[in-house]
Amino acid sequence: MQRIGVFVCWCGSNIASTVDVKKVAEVLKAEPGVVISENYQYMCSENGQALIRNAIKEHSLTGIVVCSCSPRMHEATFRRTAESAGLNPYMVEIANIREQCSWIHKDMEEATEKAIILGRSAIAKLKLNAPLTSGESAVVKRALVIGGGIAGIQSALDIAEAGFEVDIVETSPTIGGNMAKLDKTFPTLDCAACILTPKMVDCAQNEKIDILTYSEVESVKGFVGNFKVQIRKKARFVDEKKCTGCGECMQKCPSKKGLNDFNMGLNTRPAIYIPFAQAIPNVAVIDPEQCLKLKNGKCGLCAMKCNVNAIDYTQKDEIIEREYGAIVVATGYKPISLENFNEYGYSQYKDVVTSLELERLMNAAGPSEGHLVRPSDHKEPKVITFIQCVGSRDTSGCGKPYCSKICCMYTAKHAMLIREKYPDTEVHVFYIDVRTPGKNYDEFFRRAVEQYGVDYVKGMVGKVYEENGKLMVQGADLINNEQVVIPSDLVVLAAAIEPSPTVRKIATMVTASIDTNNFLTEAHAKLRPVESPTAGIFLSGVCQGPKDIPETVSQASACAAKVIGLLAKDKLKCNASVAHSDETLCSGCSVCANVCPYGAITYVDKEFRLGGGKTELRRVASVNPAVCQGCGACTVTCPSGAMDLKGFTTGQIMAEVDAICKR
Amino acid sequence: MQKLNELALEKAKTLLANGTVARVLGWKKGELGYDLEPAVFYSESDLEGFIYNAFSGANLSKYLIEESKKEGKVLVFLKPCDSYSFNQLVKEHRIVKENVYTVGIECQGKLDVKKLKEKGIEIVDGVIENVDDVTVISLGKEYNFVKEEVLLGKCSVCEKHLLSYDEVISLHDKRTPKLDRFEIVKKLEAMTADERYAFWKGELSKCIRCNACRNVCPACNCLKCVFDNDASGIASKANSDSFEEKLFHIIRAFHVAGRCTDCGECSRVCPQAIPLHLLNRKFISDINRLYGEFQAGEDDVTKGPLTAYTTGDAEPSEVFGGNK
Amino acid sequence: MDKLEQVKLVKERSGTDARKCMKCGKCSGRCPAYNEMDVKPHQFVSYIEKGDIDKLLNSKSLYTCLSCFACVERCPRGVAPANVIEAVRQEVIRVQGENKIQAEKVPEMIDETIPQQLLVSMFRKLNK
Amino acid sequence: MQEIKKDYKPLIVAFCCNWCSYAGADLAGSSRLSYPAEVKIIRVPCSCRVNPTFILKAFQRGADGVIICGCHPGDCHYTSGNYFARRRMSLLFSMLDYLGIERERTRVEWVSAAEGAKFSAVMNDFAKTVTELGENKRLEDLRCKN
Amino acid sequence: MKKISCENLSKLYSEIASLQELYLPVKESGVTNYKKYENGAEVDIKTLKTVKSAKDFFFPQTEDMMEFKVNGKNIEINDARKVANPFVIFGVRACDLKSFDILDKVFLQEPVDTMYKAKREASTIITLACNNPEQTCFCKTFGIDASNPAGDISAIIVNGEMLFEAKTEKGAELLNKLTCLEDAGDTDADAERAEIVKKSENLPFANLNLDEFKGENLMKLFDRPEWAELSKACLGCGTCTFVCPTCQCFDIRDFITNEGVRRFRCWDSCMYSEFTKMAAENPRKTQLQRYRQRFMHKLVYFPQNNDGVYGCVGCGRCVQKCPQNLNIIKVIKKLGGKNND
Repeated sequence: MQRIGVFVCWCGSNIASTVDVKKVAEVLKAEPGVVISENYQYMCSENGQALIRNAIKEHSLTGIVVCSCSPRMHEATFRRTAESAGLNPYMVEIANIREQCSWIHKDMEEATEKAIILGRSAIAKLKLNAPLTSGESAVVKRALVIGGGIAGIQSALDIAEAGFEVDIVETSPTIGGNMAKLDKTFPTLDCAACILTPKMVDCAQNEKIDILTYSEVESVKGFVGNFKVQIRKKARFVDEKKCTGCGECMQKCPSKKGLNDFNMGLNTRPAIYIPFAQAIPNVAVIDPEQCLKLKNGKCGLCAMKCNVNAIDYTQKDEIIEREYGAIVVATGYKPISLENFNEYGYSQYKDVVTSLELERLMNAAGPSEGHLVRPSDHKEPKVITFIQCVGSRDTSGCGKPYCSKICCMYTAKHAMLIREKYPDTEVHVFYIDVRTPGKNYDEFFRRAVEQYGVDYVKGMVGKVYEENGKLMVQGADLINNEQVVIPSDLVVLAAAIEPSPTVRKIATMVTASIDTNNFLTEAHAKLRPVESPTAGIFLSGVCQGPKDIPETVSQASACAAKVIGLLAKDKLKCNASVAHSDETLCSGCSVCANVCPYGAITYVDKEFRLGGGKTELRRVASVNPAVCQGCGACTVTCPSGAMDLKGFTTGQIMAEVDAICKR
Repeated sequence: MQKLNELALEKAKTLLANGTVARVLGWKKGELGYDLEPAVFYSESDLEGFIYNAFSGANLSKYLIEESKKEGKVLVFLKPCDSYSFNQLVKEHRIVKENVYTVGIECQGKLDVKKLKEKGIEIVDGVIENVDDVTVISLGKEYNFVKEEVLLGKCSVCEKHLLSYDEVISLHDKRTPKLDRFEIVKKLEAMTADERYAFWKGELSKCIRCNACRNVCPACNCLKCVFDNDASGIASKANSDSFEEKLFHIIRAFHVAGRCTDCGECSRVCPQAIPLHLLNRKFISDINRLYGEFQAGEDDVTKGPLTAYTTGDAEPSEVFGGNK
Repeated sequence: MDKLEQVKLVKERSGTDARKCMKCGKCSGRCPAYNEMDVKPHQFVSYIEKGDIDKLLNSKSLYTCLSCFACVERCPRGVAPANVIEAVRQEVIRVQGENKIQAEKVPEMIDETIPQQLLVSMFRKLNK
Repeated sequence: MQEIKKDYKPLIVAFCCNWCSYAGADLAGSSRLSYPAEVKIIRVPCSCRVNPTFILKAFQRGADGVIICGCHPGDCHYTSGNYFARRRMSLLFSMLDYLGIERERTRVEWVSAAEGAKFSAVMNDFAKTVTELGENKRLEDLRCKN
Repeated sequence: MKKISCENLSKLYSEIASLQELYLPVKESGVTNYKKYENGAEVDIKTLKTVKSAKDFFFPQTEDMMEFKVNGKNIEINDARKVANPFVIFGVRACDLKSFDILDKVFLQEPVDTMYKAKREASTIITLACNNPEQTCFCKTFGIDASNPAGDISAIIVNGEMLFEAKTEKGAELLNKLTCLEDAGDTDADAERAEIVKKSENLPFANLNLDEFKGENLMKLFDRPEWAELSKACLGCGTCTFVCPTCQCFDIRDFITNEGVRRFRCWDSCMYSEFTKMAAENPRKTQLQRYRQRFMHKLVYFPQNNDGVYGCVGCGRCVQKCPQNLNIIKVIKKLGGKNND
């Protein structure tokens, strides 16, 4: 006979204000099998947990039902509570009476009734629970970091620091990411290269870190602690081990008309190139679309010029297979395409640029070597107008509904830097709001206004048009209640940022969930912000949501800490909720293996007693509990019902259905 | 056609005699001329009861689950439709293929005893079968029928052909069916929901839950059916409520979906003449329409449509097609 | 009519949710008739949200708005200021005797450069 | 068409996958986006865990509508579970329709963990649809009704 | 004797139905079964054998027995047996009528099955002679006269008229109430009956030899090797048992309702693999054992315990309905004795 304890949580007023918690506890106490039913203000608090622990011991409970918040919130907490009182942690069921009841219903009577039904349903399920124990699997002590921007670099360095091996896979020929393109960084105005390049060098020199640039993740199989990953190392046509990065080849290459991605396409580069001077690895790469030798076989100048014979036109893509215990996704961001914003004339006028392009224009290593000139005629602009929120906070469908978070600060930075270097330049900024939460951020912005005299106009720009060689920026000045037109030489658009386009593919491969904006979803916004809901997958940097550099670096380190915590374990407790085949029912038909995404099901010939001394050899399914992740696909495909899922058995789910449908 | 019987008998005798097989799975003569029963023959004298004629409608493949596990090889005669079931069972590892000697045998459709009874024939003294017509001799009288009048429902729309076997006995090309297999399914789909409900209510309320459909079905080969297993939560012995009629037939059809070869045995054996094959055919027709043409049992390796998917599959909200 | 009712009607007819406005002013930044308007496009949205309809009913902007819908096109939040203006205008001209143009007087306004379309839309906008 | 009682409230069973839709329901809760209390959620690891018998069983027990919610195709936590669920439910729903059972009583929706608003909207809409259909008569079990 | 023209039978049905509930063979969705008479029903008295036999009236396929209402931790037990209202069955053939005797031996013996008894007493049975017995009929083997079944009222069709004769008081009472009937006067009933007897005599299985099926042969019969061959094709379905008018096995099962538990009984079949499943063991593991049980019961055990009355009435339903054409005739021919060919 089961002895069930029911614990109804008030969650302060979160539940208690709409659900009559005392009544719920009282009604559920009358359910067959329930021996004690309590209510308390905060079940998850130490006192609440103590109450549960005491009840388990005092009443020799065989299982408990906690009516509280979502199991996604505190199921683990209460399982630990139960375990500490000597109960199997899987003899705990949660009735979600907060997120799925008190928070969405207003009528007390209705909500209370529903809470009781949800409680009954949990009791019905619990009655069929069986104590579960989880198996164990070994952990591969190596991490994969997907993306070599500042997020990936920081995570990799921290993981390597703890003594674990890390591979960085980066699609472009160098690590560094977007940060490498920046000139200065807010709010301290130190040079991006000065703080980033030492970290890049650290990566290159760290024995534990293997950098795979110009590479892409091809497939991910396996599960936490045991991922099997295929990485495509694209042919770069230059032997990485031989190339010294002398740059001789770049000089000689006759095909020099390639757009320089690193400079946001503001100038050109040769077909064989090193993205920038401090690139890691400092190794050339040939753009096969542009190289004359690769395109039509005529040229080969670079190979002739190369002193170390590093050029290899026959190089092929290479597939590398490695095993990892953990995967960090750090795929970063890119500015959105501005094709939906014709009103700002980005595609019409050369002198309408994005902020990231401005970074390159102002960067000493950029196309104009740090002299701020406008792209059209290379003259110094005298009036510069910034437009904020281009595509951010846009629910019309043209842009992104979210705030890109970094634009207010970098625009203040740009305005300030311009006013400092070119004091006779007029700078206007059209803004909706200036958002500067962060240490020393608002002070920074105020400096731009107060110390550098940047003109902030509260209002948005309606259109940009050309008149007499000037870019006329027409917008509203909501404070002065007038429409203004500012003749400008350069217009800078703070384009919204979006997750890197590769993230969807990666998310699918690692089965991480993704939100409507293509940002990866964290397991919990507050409790598990750097983990994906998929075990073993961690999130670093902007792939999870817009972030500036300080935030990215701290998240990357947090992420590394989680990875280290995982890799430090020799064995992982497996999921206890795994499929299980009842061999007396299994006819070995193989349909279950056909639907198993993890290859967890194999078949064995097993001897069964038939009675009367006879035996029979029968083919039956066998589930590897270390590999099974507990999706349950097999249970439904099995016609005889031989396959069941522990923790979510057919019986349990049907009992829940029955309980819910009782009117 | 009578020649087929002689050839089959000859084949069985030879293979038994030369030790290729230890026994023969075939059809045995009955008491009324039409009541053939599946049987295993061990010797030449046993084979006196053997017959292959217009009443050899029973699908023998399911018996091989047991027979192929016994010692020695078993010879089986497989009509085209039976061989699809055979392949499907091999695919599901239910038949030990190495222990079976398969002989494909020509079939031009088998006769429906119920239809003959409606024509006044209660006992059969002899039958002369041609490709397109058949003459039945009963109590001294001869009755000639065009095949369509008296064929089993499953045979009148059969498009199946002989697959691959150890040997084949065939004298004529397969006759092409004159009816469309999905005609009635389409007709039902074209009805209103109320009309469909009324139709199925009439049919399914006849069900006496004798399990003949399930037990004869080669796809229903579970060691223990969920409906017999109290732990399954849906076990039941009788339709105590009209709900249970539906539950049983929906779940049964669902469990064999993508595995059902459309052999038609379910409808042949139903004592209450419920057109059960129309449920399976609905699934087949949906599968063909939504996921591409698929014939279960065409081979013994291809994954079934319910254990496969494509990322662009239709959404459940858009599967209803043209029906009302 | 009750003021509250009138505000509700205008909101309904405009089909726009003024609460979605984030007060960026892009509508006014884009408006080609901005300088002719006493109440600006963004203010229409703001006033209607606050329930202050009197200012709008008496506004000159009702007749200076070109109905070019640039404000609607540009709004990043899917708010439609022009629809609000249109809805308020309907409130005014639907009242008996509030037609702003008499058909008899049209011929004297016509010159060759006025497109037919303009006449039609003028009637639609200014008359019941 | 049956007559619908004035204060008729349907009973709706929603099977939600743990990773996306159940989290979406939680988000609807934490965003205070209401939907009728008649909707009761059963947590399953994945939409592919939903056996057709659960759905029929729910109807037998007195449910008037059953909805299955899973991750969007391509986003399944288990890679492919919802693809299998999609095929199974497509065929099952089509079969129910073929038997003349109101097709509006069953539904599959893909709701991600980020779509609290969608979850609430879907449940409101489904509850409305089922309310309009009235009591489930064609898949009921009289023994479960009093 | 009373009579009515066969053309006016619907008047008769309406009149009986206006007095009591009337059940009779009705063709629905292509098959004929006993149904409650309703206006416009397609009554089918041509078909000799309804798919399901007439035993359903007294021993229906499912039947509620009791109900447990669970309220919190309390359980309340209620009687769920239905009250049997008087009803009339029309068109019962001689074989089915005989089956009632056999069922009576089972259900009316102490302890009496109250559910069965109540319905049995509530019934008025109108039998109908078989003008055209079928080839699969072998009631004569069991000494049944298809031409003259009794019941409460016996009916026979002669020259396009249906003639009625009361056989019991209950029957006479009903017959007297029926205004649509007229007095029959002199009839050719006897001649028609003689004709039927002659037809029955000429049926292929009219005189099967049952000599071997005797109590003293029990063990010998049990061990006959032919059972293997006879049962080989058996699918283990319940068709034969469910269409059989004399099979009387049932199972008692619980259904969990929203309020508690409803306990009901329903037909079971000895052909089912789990028929004899018990906690420790299932003594009949093979289909051969189960198949043998069914026929040993009908032909040996039952007569042994019931003064030689066989548990078969020769209706031939199983002969027609077995999916794989196994049937009792094949068993009798193989094991019943000489001259069975």
